[in-house]
Amino acid sequence: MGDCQPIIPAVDIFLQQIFNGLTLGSIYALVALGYTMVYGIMGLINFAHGEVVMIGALTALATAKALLAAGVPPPLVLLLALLVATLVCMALGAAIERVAYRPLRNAPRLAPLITAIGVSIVLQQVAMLVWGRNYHSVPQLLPAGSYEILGAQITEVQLIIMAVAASTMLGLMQLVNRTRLGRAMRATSESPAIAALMGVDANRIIMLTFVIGSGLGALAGVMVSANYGIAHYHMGFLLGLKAFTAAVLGGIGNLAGAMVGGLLLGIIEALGAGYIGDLTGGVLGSNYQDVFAFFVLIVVLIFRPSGLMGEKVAERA
Amino acid sequence: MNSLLDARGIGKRFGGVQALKDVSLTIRAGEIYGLIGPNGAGKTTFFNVLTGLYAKDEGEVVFAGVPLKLGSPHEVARAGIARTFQNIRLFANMTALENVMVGRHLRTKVGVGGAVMRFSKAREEEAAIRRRAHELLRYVGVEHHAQKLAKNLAYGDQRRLEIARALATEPKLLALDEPAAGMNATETAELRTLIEGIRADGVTVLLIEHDVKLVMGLCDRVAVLDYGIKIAEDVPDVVKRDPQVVDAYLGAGHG
Amino acid sequence: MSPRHRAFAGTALIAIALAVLPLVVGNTLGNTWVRVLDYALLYIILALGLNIVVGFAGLLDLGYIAFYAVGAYLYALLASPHFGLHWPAWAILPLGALVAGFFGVLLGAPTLRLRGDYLAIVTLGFGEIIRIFLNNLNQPVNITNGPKGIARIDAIGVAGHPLAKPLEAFGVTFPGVTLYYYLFVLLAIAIVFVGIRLQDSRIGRAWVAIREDEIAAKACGINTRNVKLLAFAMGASFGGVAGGLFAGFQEFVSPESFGLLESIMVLCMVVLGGMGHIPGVILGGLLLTLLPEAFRYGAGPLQQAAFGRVLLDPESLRMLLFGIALILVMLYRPAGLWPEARHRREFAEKK
Amino acid sequence: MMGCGKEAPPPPTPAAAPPPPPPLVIKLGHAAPLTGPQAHIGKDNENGARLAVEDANAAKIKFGGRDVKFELMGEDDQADPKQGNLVAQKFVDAKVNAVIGHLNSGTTIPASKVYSDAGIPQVSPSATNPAYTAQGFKTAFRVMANDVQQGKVLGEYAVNNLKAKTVAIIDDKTAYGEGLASEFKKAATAAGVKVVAEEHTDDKAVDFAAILTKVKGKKPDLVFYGGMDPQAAPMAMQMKKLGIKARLLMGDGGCTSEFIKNAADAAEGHYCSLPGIPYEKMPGGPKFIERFKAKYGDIQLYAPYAYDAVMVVVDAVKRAQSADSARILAELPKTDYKGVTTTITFDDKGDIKDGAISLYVAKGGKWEAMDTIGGPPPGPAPAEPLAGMSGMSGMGGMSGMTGPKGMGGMSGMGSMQGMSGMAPAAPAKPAAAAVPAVPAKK
Amino acid sequence: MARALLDVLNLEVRYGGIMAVKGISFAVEEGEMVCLIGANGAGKTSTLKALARMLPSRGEIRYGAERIDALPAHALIGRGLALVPEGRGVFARLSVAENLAMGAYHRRDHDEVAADIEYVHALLPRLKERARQLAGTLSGGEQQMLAIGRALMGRPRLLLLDEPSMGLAPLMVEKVFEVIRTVAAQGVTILLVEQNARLALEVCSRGYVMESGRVILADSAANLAADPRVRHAYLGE
Ligand SMILES: Nc1ncnc2c1ncn2[C@@H]1O[C@H](COP(=O)(O)OP(=O)(O)OP(=O)(O)O)[C@@H](O)[C@H]1O
Ligand SMILES: Nc1ncnc2c1ncn2[C@@H]1O[C@H](COP(=O)(O)OP(=O)(O)OP(=O)(O)O)[C@@H](O)[C@H]1O
Ligand SMILES: [Mg+2]
Ligand SMILES: [Mg+2]
Repeated sequence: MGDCQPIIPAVDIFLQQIFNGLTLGSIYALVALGYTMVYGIMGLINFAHGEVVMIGALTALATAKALLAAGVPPPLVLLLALLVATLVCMALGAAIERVAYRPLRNAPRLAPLITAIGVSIVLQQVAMLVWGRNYHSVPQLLPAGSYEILGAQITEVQLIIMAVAASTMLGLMQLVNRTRLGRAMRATSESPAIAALMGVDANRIIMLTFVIGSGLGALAGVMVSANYGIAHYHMGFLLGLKAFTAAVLGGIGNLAGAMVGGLLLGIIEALGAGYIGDLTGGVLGSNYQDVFAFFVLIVVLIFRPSGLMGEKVAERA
Repeated sequence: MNSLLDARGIGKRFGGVQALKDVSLTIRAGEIYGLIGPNGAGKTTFFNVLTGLYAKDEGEVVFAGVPLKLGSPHEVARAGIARTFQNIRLFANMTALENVMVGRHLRTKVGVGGAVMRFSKAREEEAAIRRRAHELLRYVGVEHHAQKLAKNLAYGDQRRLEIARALATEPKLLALDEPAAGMNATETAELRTLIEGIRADGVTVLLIEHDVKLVMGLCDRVAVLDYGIKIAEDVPDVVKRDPQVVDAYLGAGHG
Repeated sequence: MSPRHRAFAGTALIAIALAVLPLVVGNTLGNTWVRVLDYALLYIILALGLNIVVGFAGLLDLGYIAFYAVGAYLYALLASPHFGLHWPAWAILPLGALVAGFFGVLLGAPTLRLRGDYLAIVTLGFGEIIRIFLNNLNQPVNITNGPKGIARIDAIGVAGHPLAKPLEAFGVTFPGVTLYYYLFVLLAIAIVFVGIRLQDSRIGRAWVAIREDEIAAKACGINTRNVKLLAFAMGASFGGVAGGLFAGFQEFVSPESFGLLESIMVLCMVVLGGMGHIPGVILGGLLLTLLPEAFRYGAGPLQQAAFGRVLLDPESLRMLLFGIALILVMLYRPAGLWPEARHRREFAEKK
Repeated sequence: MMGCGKEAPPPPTPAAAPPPPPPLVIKLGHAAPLTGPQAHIGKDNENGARLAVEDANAAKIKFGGRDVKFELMGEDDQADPKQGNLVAQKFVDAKVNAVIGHLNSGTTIPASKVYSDAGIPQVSPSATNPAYTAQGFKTAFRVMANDVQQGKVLGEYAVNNLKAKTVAIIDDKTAYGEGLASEFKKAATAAGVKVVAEEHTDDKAVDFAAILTKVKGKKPDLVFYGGMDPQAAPMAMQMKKLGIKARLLMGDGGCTSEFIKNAADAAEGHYCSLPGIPYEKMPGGPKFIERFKAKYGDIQLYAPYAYDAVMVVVDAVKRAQSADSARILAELPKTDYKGVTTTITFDDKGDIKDGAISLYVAKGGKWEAMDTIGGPPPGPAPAEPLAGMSGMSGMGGMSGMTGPKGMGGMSGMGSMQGMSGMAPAAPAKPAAAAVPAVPAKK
Repeated sequence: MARALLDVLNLEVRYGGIMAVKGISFAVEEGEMVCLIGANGAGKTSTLKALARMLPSRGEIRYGAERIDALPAHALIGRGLALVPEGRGVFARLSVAENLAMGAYHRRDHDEVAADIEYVHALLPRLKERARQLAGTLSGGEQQMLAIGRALMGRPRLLLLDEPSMGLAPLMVEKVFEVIRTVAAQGVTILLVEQNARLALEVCSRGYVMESGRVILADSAANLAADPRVRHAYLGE
């Protein structure tokens, strides 16, 4: 009797859960954008993207530590670390594309999936050799303040992450849908051979897409590690998986979909963890958070087989 | 004359495009029925609705006396309608022979148990499938390519193969979507012989084609679609002279 | 020799080789390698099951391991002190196939309309859901014993002899791992047989047709829904059998054995070996189980020999080499190590 | 930078004139995950074991004139039960004389069957699932308190010492985390605490905002976490961000320097427990830490237990005067060994007897020992100190016993016993660890 | 004598072991309109693809003063060589307008591009009507028009057309050929592959006949149309 909890959630807690979900969702979205970018052009699940994010985070961390030790002022450190990480990840993306994907452009569909898994294993092991097996704490470079809204806390880091995710998405949409380069990307995604007839150097475009996607990975890595204050060579895998799920939920290949899917997944997870227990009278708990998330995913896909924002397949019989 | 297919008030729209509007037509058993019209008139869409690949918006089809279950392609095929595709859709990585053997799926029934245990019945059925497939390949004239992968056949041979695969389902009505596209006059003439033979074997034919000479020479009756509406239906000689048809489709050159 | 005789002699030779293999391996390389072979056989059975779904029917399934889990837990629950049930393996294994097959349909039914990567992610989610349930169904009622797993599972018994116990026969002692090897080989052969027969049948052709062009397959009168569900069910039931064998062999199951990485590994076996091609898939399963073990033995000593000291952690090097191997194989043999050669088969038959 | 853990074996001592007989090699297997998310803890275990093997070799043990040489065979079980069994089989094939490991209960339990069948003694430094020793295998031992022992102490401590009236319990749904949490819950509710929330996460998660928010809404006095530091550290940080005032109480999984390092100022004030007695109070403790640090860097978690596990085997080998597994196995139950974590004796199941459990609080950027509950007192240094440790004998016993400066701790009965140098009488039940109002002073 | 705009010497194309084009030679003069006819599988498409560098080949391909057989496909449109591929190859998920824009991808003269769009719209009004529709949902004929329109957007000097009449309604065939004639009249050189041999020989000045990978006849269009072999094999008489 004393255990009786009000079913109507307290406003501050509910709002807090929404903030939690939005933050998590923005992180998923940021990573999902990288997936969707590459998928949109190549129809390839770049399984290694999660690891690129991880490399981005650890590179930025290493750079930041070195610079801080050298006495560089923190705001500059942040910029430089981000810059170095982005460059490293871009180079990495280019290398991955060149070595592991380009030779398989015309191979059976699952072949690049396997190389992607291979690349992902290699990156993890290399990261483990370079940065060791330990968890690393991330110095506070982003502003550390926080605000209280109706009893719920939101940190500046969280606000920054949401802003970065949203503006990245808008920027990418602009790029893909409005520019000549974007058009070439979409044309290449359908048929590199025909695009070549139009004068598009498909290799260049694909490489560029990869480089942009990987650069985004670095950005995502920095944001993630800043938010959680921790980085590790294994951090990319699960994050990548969740982000990929988000991308599919939103409609893979669709940039706005990545954002919507990410945010939705984040909020589902937060509300799921927060309220499943109360809603089921304690039978299910936060341990079923992922079940809940995947369940939503399955239901969404049953009714919208190409995701929330996914375009209808323009194929004709 | 008894009608084999009776389509009534078929309508289909794609977003803003009304691809078919209240299209009704009747095909009699044993005839070759032509469906012509300008590009984008809705001919292929009609096929797609008829064979269940697109969900219809309005209308119904009675086939061989029973209402056709639109929206369910395999049941349409079971009822006896087979088709070819405007952009050839073969099983690219299967051999020509296997393509036709797949066509026999519908009329055979060995299940998992039979397939694994290879009872004599299953073996006989498999042999019969193979025999029939070879016959059909010979019938359309590509038996010498039986073991080639479908994707490696020349365009014209792919079209014939598609017809053989369709025939393998033992259709009452064979619907051909531009079978002569990409063929030269000589090949088209051969195709004409083939289609006539198919009809002679008792299969009714529904033909979409832009080769006016072929259509007018081959078909018993012709319907004309324009912007999703049936604007004419009659024997070729009448249709050919219909001013509306000349205007919309044939152009002055064919009058 | 007539072709018939030759085929018979060939079969006999393979049979003898398979029978002698664990004895030779056990006595030269050690029982570890026999155990590795046991696992390889389990993976081969799994890969053959997944091959039906991915290789034949072209449906990308990333949650395949869930069926393995279903089979394994079914065995664990029905033959362990956990519920005090001790059913014989021969009752549980077929039941496992059935239940897993049912789960296959359960997964397949709602996902029929999905294509390619959407299907992949839904199956992945399904696999995770099963794992999460296994991990959590110890509350409020303890069904699976949660993360602690189920221990002291009964070993599989043949003719009253639990295979875990060494057996003296013909003056030789067969250790448990070897006995299991024989059981697994027999079952793997049965499953290969089923696979080959199915592939070469009306149903196998329908699967390939769907893989090649679903719309055309429909227009040919194939009930794609049923045929796809059949693929899911068949593949799943193979997985269920493998799971039961695993539980009996390992005598312990816990949810961590059924994670996403396992699904991915099995998929790698199928693709790397040669999708849709049974010998290729067997090769893939064998290689991907043996390779990491070989690296485990080789990584340290090889470095020692090459550089005079161990430069890189053998464990990281092992995984590193594994990753590189995956990439290289795919780069040089994009269709797999031993791909399907459909026309070759057809030609051979014609002669 | 290469993270290379292996050292060339120590160069053989320049031989004296008569060619010595070839040394008797005793092979010890060590299994832990060396790849994957737990690799850092696995490697830590292996390093602890390596240090022990070096020390054992440096002690120049001889049987009947023959040098005894210990060799460690380190294998990666990837925290996967299947790999665990493979590794076990490999040890059996390699005829190792004893096994140290595995790290996780999920690998330890299935592998224990393999060792039991082969008659090879197994000492796990870190598997805490009670089921491990409950299978009835004569070969299974562990040098760490199991979940029941630890959970019980923690539960009672939460009530009696931390004065919690309401707690929220979070676990990571692993065999370890959930096992500990459920034992904690049992003990805490028995002691009268109300559990206001039970939440779960997993051992790969980094985002706990949702469950912490829920916990926040329930306003517990204390939050118990059953899990490892990779989750605990971000959890502490997120608690701080969310403005949760309650403290964390964790088991050994969170009781690491990594937690403090990674959670930084968010670590302050949280509690954790480690089986055994604070290292600095054990005779070999400080020296061990120092030497380990010099060689491998910070201790991650269980390295001292792995060290002790090896030493327990070495000790049994010495007593058995044999490399034979069966003889070692016969000696192991008689173990009474003063390790770096605690004094180790086994009960008839193979569990550590009366395992002492110490509680720590994060203060000023490090874990400070507060109380030690239960367990035998750390006696004087071993009568026959191992050569590698000889330097420590001087600082044995009491010197390590001075209470932590500035701390109000040292209140547990166990430690009081220890301080008064009493014989290891019947250990005080942790429940009896009544809290003296005034900190005991020497 | 004016140098040929396109000069092909001993062109060979292989698919694995099969040789689809077996060492053919031919030339197209600047401003000329030449057709290539032949049965199914004769190797016409393979030839055009090789010219556009979509397939590896052996032998010499000279275009203007340059050898182009070592260039990548995307380098050709900038030199004025455009191909309307068999099966149209429109970008299905791009709108009609975007497809046209892709045709002018290599161009930087934005004002003239805009003018060319007007020109193409005037030529093929259906494309204007459907400017925002996804090209993948156009009917077959509409797609063919789009493919031609898109090639025109590249302002080609040499236009390779692979069966432009395939799938077109009669009125539309007339229209497309009218467009081709108009384009040719403006000085664009055209190499036309066409199954409708009658029509092809009507519009072109010269023609080559291919069979099983070889050129078996080369003559003026009028002579070819009168040749009994051609009449029998390709004109259905
Ligand atoms: N899946 C679709 N989505 C949107 N519009 C479509 C779709 N399929 C067809 N259409 C439109 O419907 C109209 C009719 O197309 P349909 O393919 O039936 O024409 P058709 O008569 O076969 O033409 P053609 O002779 O060129 O093949 C066209 O305007 C086409 O753009
Ligand atoms: N990708 C390929 N792989 C193997 N063989 C091919 C391939 N493409 C074409 N061929 C073969 O090359 C030969 C020439 O084909 P091509 O497409 O060039 O002929 P075509 O003259 O354009 O015929 P059509 O009038 O049917 O378009 C044919 O025999 C064909 O089967
Ligand atoms: Mg059409
Ligand atoms: Mg062609």
